[in-house]
Amino acid sequence: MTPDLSAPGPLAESAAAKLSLAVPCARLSLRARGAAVAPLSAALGLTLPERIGTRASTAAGDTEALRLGPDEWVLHATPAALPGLLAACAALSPEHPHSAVDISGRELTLVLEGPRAAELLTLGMPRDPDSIAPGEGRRTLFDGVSVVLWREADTRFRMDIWHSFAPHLASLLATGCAELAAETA
Amino acid sequence: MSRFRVPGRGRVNPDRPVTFRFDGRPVQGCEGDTVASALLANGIHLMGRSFKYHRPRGAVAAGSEEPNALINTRRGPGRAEPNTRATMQEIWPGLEARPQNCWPRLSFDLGAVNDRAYMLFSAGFYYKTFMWPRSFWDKLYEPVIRAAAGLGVSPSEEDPDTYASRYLHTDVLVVGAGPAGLAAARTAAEAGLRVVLVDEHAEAGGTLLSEPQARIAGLPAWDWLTAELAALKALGVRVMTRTTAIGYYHQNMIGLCQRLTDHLAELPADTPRERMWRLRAARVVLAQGALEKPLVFDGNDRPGVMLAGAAQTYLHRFGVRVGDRPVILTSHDSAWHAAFDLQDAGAKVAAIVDTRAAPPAALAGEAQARGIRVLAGFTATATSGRLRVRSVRVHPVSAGTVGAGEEIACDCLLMSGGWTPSLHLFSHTKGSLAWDEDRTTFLPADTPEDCVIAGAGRGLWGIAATLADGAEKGAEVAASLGRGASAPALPVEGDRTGSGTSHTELATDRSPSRARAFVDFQNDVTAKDLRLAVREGMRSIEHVKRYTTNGMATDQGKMSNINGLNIAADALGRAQPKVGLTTFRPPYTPTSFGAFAGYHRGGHFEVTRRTAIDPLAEAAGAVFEPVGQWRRARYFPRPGEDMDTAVARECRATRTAIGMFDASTLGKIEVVGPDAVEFMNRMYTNPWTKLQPGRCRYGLLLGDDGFIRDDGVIGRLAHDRFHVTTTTGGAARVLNMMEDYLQTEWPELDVWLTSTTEQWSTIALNGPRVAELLRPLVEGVTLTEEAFPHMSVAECTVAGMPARLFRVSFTGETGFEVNVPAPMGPALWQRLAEAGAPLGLTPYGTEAMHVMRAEKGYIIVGQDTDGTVTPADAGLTWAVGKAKPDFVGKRGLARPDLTAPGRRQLVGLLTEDGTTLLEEGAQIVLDPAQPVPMKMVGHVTSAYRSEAAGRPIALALVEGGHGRMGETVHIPMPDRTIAATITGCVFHDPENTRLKLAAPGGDA
Amino acid sequence: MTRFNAFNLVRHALTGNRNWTEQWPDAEPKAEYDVVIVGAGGHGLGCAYYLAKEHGITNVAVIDKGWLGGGNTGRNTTIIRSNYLYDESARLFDHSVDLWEGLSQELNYNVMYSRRGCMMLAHSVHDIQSFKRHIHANRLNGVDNRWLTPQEAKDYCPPLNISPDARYPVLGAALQERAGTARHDAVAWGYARGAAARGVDIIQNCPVTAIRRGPSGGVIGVETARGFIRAKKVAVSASGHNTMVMDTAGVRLPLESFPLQALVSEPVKPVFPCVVMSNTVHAYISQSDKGELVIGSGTDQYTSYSQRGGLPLIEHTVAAITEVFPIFNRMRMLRKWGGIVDVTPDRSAIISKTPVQGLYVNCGWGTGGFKATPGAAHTLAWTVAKDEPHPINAPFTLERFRTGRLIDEAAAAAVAH
Amino acid sequence: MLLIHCPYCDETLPELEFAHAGEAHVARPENPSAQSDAEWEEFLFIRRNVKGPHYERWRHTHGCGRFFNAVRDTVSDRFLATYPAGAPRPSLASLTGESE
Repeated sequence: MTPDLSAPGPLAESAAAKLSLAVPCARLSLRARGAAVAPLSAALGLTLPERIGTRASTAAGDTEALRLGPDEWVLHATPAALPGLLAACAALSPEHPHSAVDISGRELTLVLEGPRAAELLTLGMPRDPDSIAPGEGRRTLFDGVSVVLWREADTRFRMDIWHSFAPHLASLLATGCAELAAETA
Repeated sequence: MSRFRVPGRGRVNPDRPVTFRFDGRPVQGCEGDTVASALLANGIHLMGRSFKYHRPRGAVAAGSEEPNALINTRRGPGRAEPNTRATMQEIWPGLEARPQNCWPRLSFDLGAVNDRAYMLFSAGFYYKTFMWPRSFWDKLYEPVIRAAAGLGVSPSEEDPDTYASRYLHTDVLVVGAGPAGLAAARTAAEAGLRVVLVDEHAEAGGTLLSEPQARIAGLPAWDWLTAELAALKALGVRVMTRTTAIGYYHQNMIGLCQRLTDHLAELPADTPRERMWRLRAARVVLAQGALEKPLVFDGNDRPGVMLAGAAQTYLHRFGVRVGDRPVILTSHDSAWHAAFDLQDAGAKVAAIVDTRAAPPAALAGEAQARGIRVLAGFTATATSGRLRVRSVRVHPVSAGTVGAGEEIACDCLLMSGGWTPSLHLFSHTKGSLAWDEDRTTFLPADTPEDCVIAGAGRGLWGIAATLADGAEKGAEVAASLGRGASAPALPVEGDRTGSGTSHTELATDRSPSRARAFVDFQNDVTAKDLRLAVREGMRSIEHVKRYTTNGMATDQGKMSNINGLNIAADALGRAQPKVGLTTFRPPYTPTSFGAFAGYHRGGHFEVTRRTAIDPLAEAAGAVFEPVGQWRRARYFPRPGEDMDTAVARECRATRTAIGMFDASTLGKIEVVGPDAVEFMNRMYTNPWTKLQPGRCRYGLLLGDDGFIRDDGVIGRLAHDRFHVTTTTGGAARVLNMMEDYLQTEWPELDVWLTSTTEQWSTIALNGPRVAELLRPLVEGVTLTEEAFPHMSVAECTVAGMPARLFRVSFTGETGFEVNVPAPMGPALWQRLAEAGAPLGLTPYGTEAMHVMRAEKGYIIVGQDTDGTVTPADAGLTWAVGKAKPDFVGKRGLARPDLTAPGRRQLVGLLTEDGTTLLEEGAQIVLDPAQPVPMKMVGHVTSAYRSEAAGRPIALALVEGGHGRMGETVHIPMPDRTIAATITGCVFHDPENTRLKLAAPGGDA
Repeated sequence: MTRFNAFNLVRHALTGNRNWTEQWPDAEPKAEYDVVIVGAGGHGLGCAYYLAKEHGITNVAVIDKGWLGGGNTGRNTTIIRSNYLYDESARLFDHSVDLWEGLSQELNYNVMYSRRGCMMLAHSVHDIQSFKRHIHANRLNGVDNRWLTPQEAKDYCPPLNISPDARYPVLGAALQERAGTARHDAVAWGYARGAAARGVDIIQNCPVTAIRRGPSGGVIGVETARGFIRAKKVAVSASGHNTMVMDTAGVRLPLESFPLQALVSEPVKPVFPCVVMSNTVHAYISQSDKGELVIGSGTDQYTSYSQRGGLPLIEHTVAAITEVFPIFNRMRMLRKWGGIVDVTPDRSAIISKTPVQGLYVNCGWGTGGFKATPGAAHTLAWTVAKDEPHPINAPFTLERFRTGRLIDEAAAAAVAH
Repeated sequence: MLLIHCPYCDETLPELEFAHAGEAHVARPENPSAQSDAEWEEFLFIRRNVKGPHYERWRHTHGCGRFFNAVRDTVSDRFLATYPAGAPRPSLASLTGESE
């Protein structure tokens, strides 16, 4: 049961959970530390969050940053916003050392939602889904693969996956949608 | 109604008869029965045969500790499994249960001839014989031994069922849903904690299911149980039945195997057969209860000889009277109640034989009131009956002397040697045990895990005591998690507490060496086997276990360990705690492989990574090969082509027109930051400082031991930005290694690493007409030799797509690699294919890539190197920046043996007949006439048929190879020896003229 | 020592097996020995046996902190093979196989050496190249090993799945017919009995707490839980615990100790005729005389002496087995256990003199020590007796880690031992 | 499966997110070329292989990506402490609560 990931839209759905492929977005890996962080925040128009796992958005809402590590953020943005973000970063070099790398092509995002979406994650995620509060996110593991998980709400998650791993994970998640539904039935 | 079913008893549903097959015949039971209870209801005790002596056996227990009643269960094609416990398998209409380890049939088994010669098959007999003549072991003895061993028959078909796994996090896990577990779960849940309660049986309740006479908090036990389960549900407790805690792993991780369909007649959709839960609990309460010990005496293994507690369970839980004329043989009070209950259920108890001289008067009084004969201070020395016990021989014992025997007729013999806590899971934690002299058993002591034991598992007895202890432990656990909890005492009426004594073998008047007193039923280990082991110098309990196989049967010693220990300790003349218990190992009960594998089967066994372009290759009929986690197109056969033909065509097209290759799997790392060049200087052997933005260089990566780890072309995009490529298989490893050095050794460097392997689809275009193809498609770079020479990189657009264009070649032809954002890869591939078609563009796979790179002498790390090759060995000294003060591997390279003469060096090899293709891996010698073992001087690392060279070519690592140019070496093959000449590594266009870019409009 | 044979078996059976005697006495330590061997596993006991039998050195004690054979000797998957790539390894392991073949008769103890053949599965082009390199090198070294097509592999081992659609299809296999398995405990017991009969003291439950060196720097004995024992020579063969023991003599080793897990299924009738190893999917399997499928797992990622090991690794190993042998999916795991293996950087062992006069070490066997038991014991005894290495173990020095002359089986072939 | 506290994420997480990375505090020498063969051997290969509290490195591979240090008892496999790379090694006495 390998879902077709060629176009955005629903992939699997049951009474327990629904799985869909999100519309593509622009993605940026941003790395910096110390004194460079504040200027980057200013340039990007959002306050780069301080605690690993927390998020911040621009006022316009077209860009959102999630802190993944002590010197690492991932930014999701509308495709239109990306050139501006890259340019804003580039303008800060070399005075404010950092690394901004476009990774828009690297990943896709699956959306997991529904009453048992959190439980769906337990098919492959060793950590406790409840340790990620709504509005937060983490890089973690799903079925042996590194993913970035964004918890949008109690019952809604986004999962960023490198392309080549996506069919494998989507297939397990689709299996899980059906299995969870059969379990409640 | 079956003959032994007791109306009004049990929790089975007599209105729902269920028919299944056993030993080829239909058997009727009720919904709620196990195979064992249904067979017993029909008076069938003979259920299996033992391992070594093939002795007839019946169920001795009623739970997962059953060693004897093992059956093959099946549900149509592919769904069969050996060694299923008849005591745990629930029946459903159509279930087929077959006996095992017998031929021609269960009731007449020729293998039982072993039983006649039992004296020969004493413990360890096989170590002492079967040695002569030597060749007979392989041909005769071992095959015979093997055929006799084993129990059931392995499945022979693929399993059509699915399996699942989950992670689960909770505050408290309670293992065992008997009174202690129920009370612990209730208390913890009321304190507001997340609680999971698991039980291996189909129903929660544990011992309560076998003790309906009790009243708890004023309610009959079963009503209280119903109410309690409802209360737990209301509190949000997750109660999981048919769920076995199989293993206790580090830091309160417990493996739970939940059986979902084996009890169902119809398999529901989307439902796995079993699910493995990897549960992590802040605290664990082990409330697994206690196991009843058999008594050890001659003939204690006949069908119909059973644990008294099991008989109670069959009566109360399943409504089955295990016999009409039972004899009770016990050293513990608990078995007396079995006698009473069976008598009340219509059996005629022939006698209660208690080994104790003075059992409690109250019990004796009750027996008297029921008219049951009591023999106190007696022993049993033998039983009779071939397929079912017919009588037991009992004797008074006074002052150690066994008096005259009496044969008592019976149709079942219910024994109890007392109870011992179930220590298995606790033992998995590496917890220590403390010897309890009163109970003659080990009790749990300290454990490194956050775990408590409640109830009978720590030696408590009776419903009131275990309920109270469970509640107390629940409160204790809650308190340790910062929650207050109250543990109300529940009044219990009709409770059955008791005590007993422990024995080694029961006293006998027969020669002990003739007694067949079984300790491990399944493995046919007798008490005298244990004593023989000790006599032969096996002093450690582990030696005794391994020498006799006591405790190594599929019940994992649940029935045999403590009796075995008591007997071994007695034989050794040492106290039990000085002898110690063998370690219990996971899983708690045998657990199907499928449950461990979970989802990881077939196509989902491991991830198969595919590039964005992969579907196009598949559509083009490519043949793929696995490379690490990836699958890559190996060649693109046209109808009728084999690999050699296809590869030759792909090479020819590339060398004469254009070849197109999906190189997306190459690892890519973006190295960015002001210190990027310094970092590159430290990591790679090459110097990077002078590499200008827009230029590329071949980079070589060593380990600090000096050996080659990886290589790849590296482009400098900007002063502070490098586009590093790695081998396909090395991508993750190289990035991890770089991060390690950066974070740990050089944290001061302002540089960051980002994996961009999957950011880009990478299409390699090689061939004399490639410029013709690309010039119309590329914007932002002028594709001339001057403006964009070999080893250049630029950011531009290709076919309107944003691209990083590299001028590199791994074939020796004019070459480009176009990187576009991964999702655009397929569009670019198609566009190039269309635009290139008139120019002769041909897709090629990894095999043609390998041929063409070998023709140019380019190495493949991992094929031409193997982790013991230095840059000098590989002829790559030019890539080592000798002037640099340091780089990873520089010091390693200076070690004596890495600079010593005679190292194996990479050279070319041409077979002297000009036609023979060498085999990769073939070994090279200088003197083909020498005898075996030969002195080998190297091996062939790569070998291909080469049209470009006009003959087969090969690369090889040869001792001192660089100094042997032109010499002849020999490759001895099984059928002949091949002579080859050592050459340089470049077989095609040594002057690199073909790398040049044809001028626009010029001839290709 | 009562000879073990069918005649005596019958004779003792007729007397109720009451007259068998101890296979080895439980010795009290003497004040002094010519040689003290630390570690009563197969290697240590075998060394004592060969010291007594072949070198006439019988004033020997083998001392163990626990019971004999209780370390990796009793915790492995009993695979025996010698199809190693490098000449040095092939010679050492083939020497071992030579000794295995006659070991039951040599020791008058049936160690059940079962010549079942060992098949190593190739799942990729890289595997094919690597295994062919092994096969050719083995052939020229006189070591049996040959290539099988997938169908030939299936004919040799019928449960094998050779579907080309498998996630890791079987592309062929390297078969060493001379390889096999043996009964692990019997090896330790057989050597113990043979050594004891020749005068060797076997001292169990006596931890060695330190190696003592004299004023000249050479070894003078060992400190134990039962006091100081003087010794002219000390050989250390304590597998997972080698580092601690050698530390006390001031000799630091290039070792790390990892947990290694293995498991068995419930016993079934003969279904699996050989040994199969797959390094790509990380699994190896055989069937014991008792009928259990014996399955080896890999090492956990962290160093440890806990002998526990994690669930994920077992899940992976079992998944790998059912991937290659799908018919076993409904078989059940009976028991899994853990050992501690000491691993060198090049995954080859060290059988060597040390910088300390009179101190010898046998270590670093990683996951492959059982198969080497007779060969390691035999060459270690030679090294101890003559104070110089046997030609076969001469390359397995401590010094190679300094000079870089490694015997890198792992790097060379990506083959787990 | 162990539970590991990542000092950067300040979360205690399952071992599967982490990769073991060998003994800690084995610093690469400042000037490797000045090292003797024996010193270089020591750096490359000689390890303490402690039975008991062991200073070691882990990487939170499937998390924040950082290498960090830990003290783990190799007998019980329990972590006594984890701390960022570059931080000084905590004394055993402070971790085990024993005075030396």
